[in-house]
Amino acid sequence: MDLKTLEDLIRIFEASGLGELEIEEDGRRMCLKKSGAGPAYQAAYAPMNPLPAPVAVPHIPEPEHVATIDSPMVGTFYLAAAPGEPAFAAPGDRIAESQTVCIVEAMKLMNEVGAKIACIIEKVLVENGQPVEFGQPLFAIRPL
Amino acid sequence: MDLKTLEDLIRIFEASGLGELEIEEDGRRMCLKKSGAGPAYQAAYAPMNPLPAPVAVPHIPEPEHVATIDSPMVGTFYLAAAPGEPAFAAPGDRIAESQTVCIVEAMKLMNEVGAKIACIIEKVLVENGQPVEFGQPLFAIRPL
Amino acid sequence: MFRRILIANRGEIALRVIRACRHMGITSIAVYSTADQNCLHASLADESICIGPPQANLSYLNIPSIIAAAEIADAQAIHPGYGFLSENPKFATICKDCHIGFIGPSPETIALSGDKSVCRARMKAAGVPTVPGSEGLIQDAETAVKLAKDIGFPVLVKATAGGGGKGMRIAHNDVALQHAVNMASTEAAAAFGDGGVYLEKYIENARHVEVQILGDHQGRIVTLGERECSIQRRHQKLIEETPSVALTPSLRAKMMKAAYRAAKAINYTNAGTVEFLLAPDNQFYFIEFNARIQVEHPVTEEVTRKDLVCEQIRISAGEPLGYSAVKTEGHAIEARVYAEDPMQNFAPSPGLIKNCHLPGGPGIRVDTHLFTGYEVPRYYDSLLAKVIAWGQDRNQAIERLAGALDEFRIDGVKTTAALCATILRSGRFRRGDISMNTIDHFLPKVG
Amino acid sequence: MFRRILIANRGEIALRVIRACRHMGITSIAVYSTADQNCLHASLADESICIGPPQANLSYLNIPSIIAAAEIADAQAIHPGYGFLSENPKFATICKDCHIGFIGPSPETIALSGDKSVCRARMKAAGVPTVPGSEGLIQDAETAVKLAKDIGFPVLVKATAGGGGKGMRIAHNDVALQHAVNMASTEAAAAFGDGGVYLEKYIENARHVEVQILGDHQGRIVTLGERECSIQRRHQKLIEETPSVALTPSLRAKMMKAAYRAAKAINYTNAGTVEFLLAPDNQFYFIEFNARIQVEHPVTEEVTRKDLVCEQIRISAGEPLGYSAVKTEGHAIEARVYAEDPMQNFAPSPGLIKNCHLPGGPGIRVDTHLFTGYEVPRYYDSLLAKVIAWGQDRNQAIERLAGALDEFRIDGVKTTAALCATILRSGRFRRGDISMNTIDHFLPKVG
Repeated sequence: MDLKTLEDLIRIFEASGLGELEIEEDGRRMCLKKSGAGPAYQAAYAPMNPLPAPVAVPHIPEPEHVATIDSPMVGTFYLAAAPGEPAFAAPGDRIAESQTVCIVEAMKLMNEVGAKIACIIEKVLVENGQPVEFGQPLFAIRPL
Repeated sequence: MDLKTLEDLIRIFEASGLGELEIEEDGRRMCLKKSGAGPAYQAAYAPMNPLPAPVAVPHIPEPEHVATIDSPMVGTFYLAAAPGEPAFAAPGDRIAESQTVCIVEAMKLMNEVGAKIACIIEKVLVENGQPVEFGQPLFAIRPL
Repeated sequence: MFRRILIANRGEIALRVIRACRHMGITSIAVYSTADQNCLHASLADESICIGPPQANLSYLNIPSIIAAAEIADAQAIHPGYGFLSENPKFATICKDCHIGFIGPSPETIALSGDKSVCRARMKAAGVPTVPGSEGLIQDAETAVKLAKDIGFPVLVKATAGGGGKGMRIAHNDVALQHAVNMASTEAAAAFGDGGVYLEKYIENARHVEVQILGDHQGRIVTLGERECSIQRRHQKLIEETPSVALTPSLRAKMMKAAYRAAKAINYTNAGTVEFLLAPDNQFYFIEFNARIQVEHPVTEEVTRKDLVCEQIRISAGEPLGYSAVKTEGHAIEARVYAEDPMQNFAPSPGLIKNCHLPGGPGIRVDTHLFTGYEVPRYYDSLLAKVIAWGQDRNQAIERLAGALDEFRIDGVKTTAALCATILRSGRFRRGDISMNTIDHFLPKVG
Repeated sequence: MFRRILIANRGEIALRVIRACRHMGITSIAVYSTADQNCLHASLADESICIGPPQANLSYLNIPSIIAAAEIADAQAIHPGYGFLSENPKFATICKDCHIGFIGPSPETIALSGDKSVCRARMKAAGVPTVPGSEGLIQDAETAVKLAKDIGFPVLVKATAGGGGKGMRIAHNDVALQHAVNMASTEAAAAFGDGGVYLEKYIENARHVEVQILGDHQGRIVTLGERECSIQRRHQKLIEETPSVALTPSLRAKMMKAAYRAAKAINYTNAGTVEFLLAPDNQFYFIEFNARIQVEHPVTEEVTRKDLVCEQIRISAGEPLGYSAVKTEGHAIEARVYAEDPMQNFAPSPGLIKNCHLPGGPGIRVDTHLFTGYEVPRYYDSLLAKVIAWGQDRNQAIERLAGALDEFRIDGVKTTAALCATILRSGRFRRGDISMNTIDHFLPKVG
């Protein structure tokens, strides 16, 4: 494992709520633990009113697939560049790395969202013209 | 496993009610643990100001002996029935069950305190004339 | 002024008195039972003394233990809070005999206000309107029936030593009344050791409106406005507010005058409450004195900005009230959060508080002894917290209080918080269309 | 009136605005970064939208994301709180262009108050007393030295785009001044993208006294009394109170008049603060406008019983202020509880809150987003909570606040709570003998 990958792994782990992560692969074993993790405190405060689903933004569906393309910003989701134009991506499409799959509009700016990896689109998770939050999964994909 | 997949896996795991997830597959092993998984709440609230020792009442000493005779009420501790009288009990004394070992005065009433079991007095834990709380150990004893 | 005060109570009111002592630079001494050794009142007081085992009669109601604790702690006065020994004339007398200040009315006043039929007669004689009913105790069921026919059914049979809804029965006709007299008498004898009962006309759809009073040892009586406490469950208050929407300025002036006359007639000293029934026809009737600080005193504090507990302490120390009237501003409402299940007829719900998060923000006051990890004991009253909201007007107070109740988080026991929020937001409450029966609209119907 | 408001902030001020919306029947929409998804503002708002990753420049400072969130949530107005985008004229302009109400002053007012040397000149022209110093920006170190000799050392070099103590230097002589001008300019260029600096006489042992103002769109300006904020650490406020013990009634009247004139000169709208230095000789000097709601606004709320955030919303919706003066009662003090270590020069102390217990009781208000289990993030301001006490007089407010700070429990991070209690109880503070240097008496001496 190169240092870049390790760095990314650590970043992902830190951003997560996990206390411990152990990976064993090809005779290599790696164990990440957060400092101060322990049973001495209550880890999660489940708010009395659970995080309300915004009226304007449909609740993020439970991802059924492991891999997704997520929205890089809050805005309005469009599958095509303009009404009547063909969709950038549809289920079954084979997508190359960096290929545009949709647009998220914020402040009249059309932000093209590209695939981070080559993949096949399995499902479109958001309807055309719907508002999306930062980080909301837009497509379920199968990496190639 | 690529980082994207790992990231997704972490998200799924975090959203779940699981405390721990272990996957073993094709010679790869991965273990995820949530931080603070453990008792659902913090059991003990140690008050910010620990229970203050009353000025009037000396702090209850840590009992060094397993067996003690405790004060059955709040009041003033007397070793003898009156000034100049012999003490009811002293270290080394052999005490029968129900035998009076001291007096605790409350509201001018002299309450005789008896031993619950036959025993030998090892130590007197409170000075004559001192205030005592309910449940405060008065004598260290060795049961017979 | 006292330098050392012992607080003969527990829970939120003990904290309330400890805070008042702290603000006045007085050393506070808490007493606690072994069940309460981790309680906030024991840890936040300057000193604390264990006085007995969990059972109240062996600890918080145990007079010799409390007096002994006051003596060994060298306390110059005892604040009894509410409940426990607060309205026990014997305890007030013993304090006096032991030269310990009792922060409350005189033993005579406490004894009189505890004997409801005698008190009623005294008030009638003083020209304070009382509910039509018997002159003193009733001797037998036949006399009761005769009287009931005069004043008209339905009637209420009440124990002279009663309180908290115990020893109280409604009768709608002769047969029911005969039964009620016998039952109430037996119940009262068992509960209070005094089977004496008296008769009052039952006033339907009445409101409970009470007047806060303060009396000093120089003979001055001040009225501090009313509190409407009509929202009750099992004859115990749940939501209180001031001012009452039912009082016009002239009706309020009449009620304040009646309360003043009532307090003056018995030379009332310290803090107390004169309780009235307000009938739908705007007639009001004296019911009883509460000779102590009350649970709901904060609503009066919020609109008058007086600290009633500090006032009690000052009065007991012999200081005169420096004013004869108080200004009020805005509207205040209190919701009581009990460890009870409203869906199960308010059955107590003791247990461990796994997580407690208090509300806050503008206009919100919380009086509570709760903390995360607190074990609500089976032994004592189930009141967990009082949330009080002040608003420029009633509507703002309602919105603030309902919002605070939503934010209040108590995991581990059932509480009345959500019920209170529901009542506050209802059209019925908002309209002020409330009476002592209002709660029934918010509870599951009993088949 | 707006029906839907988006709150472009986090922490206690986001909660504060959510509560105000709730009290007014307005739907509140929170935005949050991925670091804040379990935060109270995200859960207590009626709706909430994730706007970006933890870094503020990608979330709470990201204008396109916030505008997009407001658009998809159909918000009619945005409340910016304090900090973040609250004093960003570009953001206020974009809101206007997008037909979204900005709950704050006009973009022009924000821009002017952000350019401190221009603002200073405007105030001087309007007859508001300003600290002796340069006319506009200083061009080079030589001009600075010449001017400093005229007005007398020590002098203060300040960045025109500065704030929060950044880009500010004291100089006691020529050499130090030359150095200070260069350093402050470089620092300001780096921090604010504008290296312009100006010169002011440094007033020793000055107090910081500010005036709360409200201005409506009908042209009315109301002053709501002063706040003394002399207790500061690193040029940031720690303890604030109203009224200031340093103002006599006539001095107060003069200061209110100056603040009114200052606000009127720039047609100020919405809530804001006019900040003054008060010298030991009772001369006071305008320093700057704060064109937003301030952290310490609750002390003004407690003595005036006005809800300033509701007032902001009403003003933005075009409603006129219905009054031209406000009454005040009593004394209010606020202590800021930061996640910082006072013994280590207020180094930030992020971490997990293992246990949080809020104080309560009479006269105590707590504004906080803390809860047990909250992780204090590294990304944002370290303010955890504000504890505000109201008292009939200053002494009662001090006792109540110090007691509440003792009761406040926060396990897991270092905080300024105990330091605040120590300062409040000190003879120096009780006597009101305070200035902007007072804090040094309570900190470990630096070798």
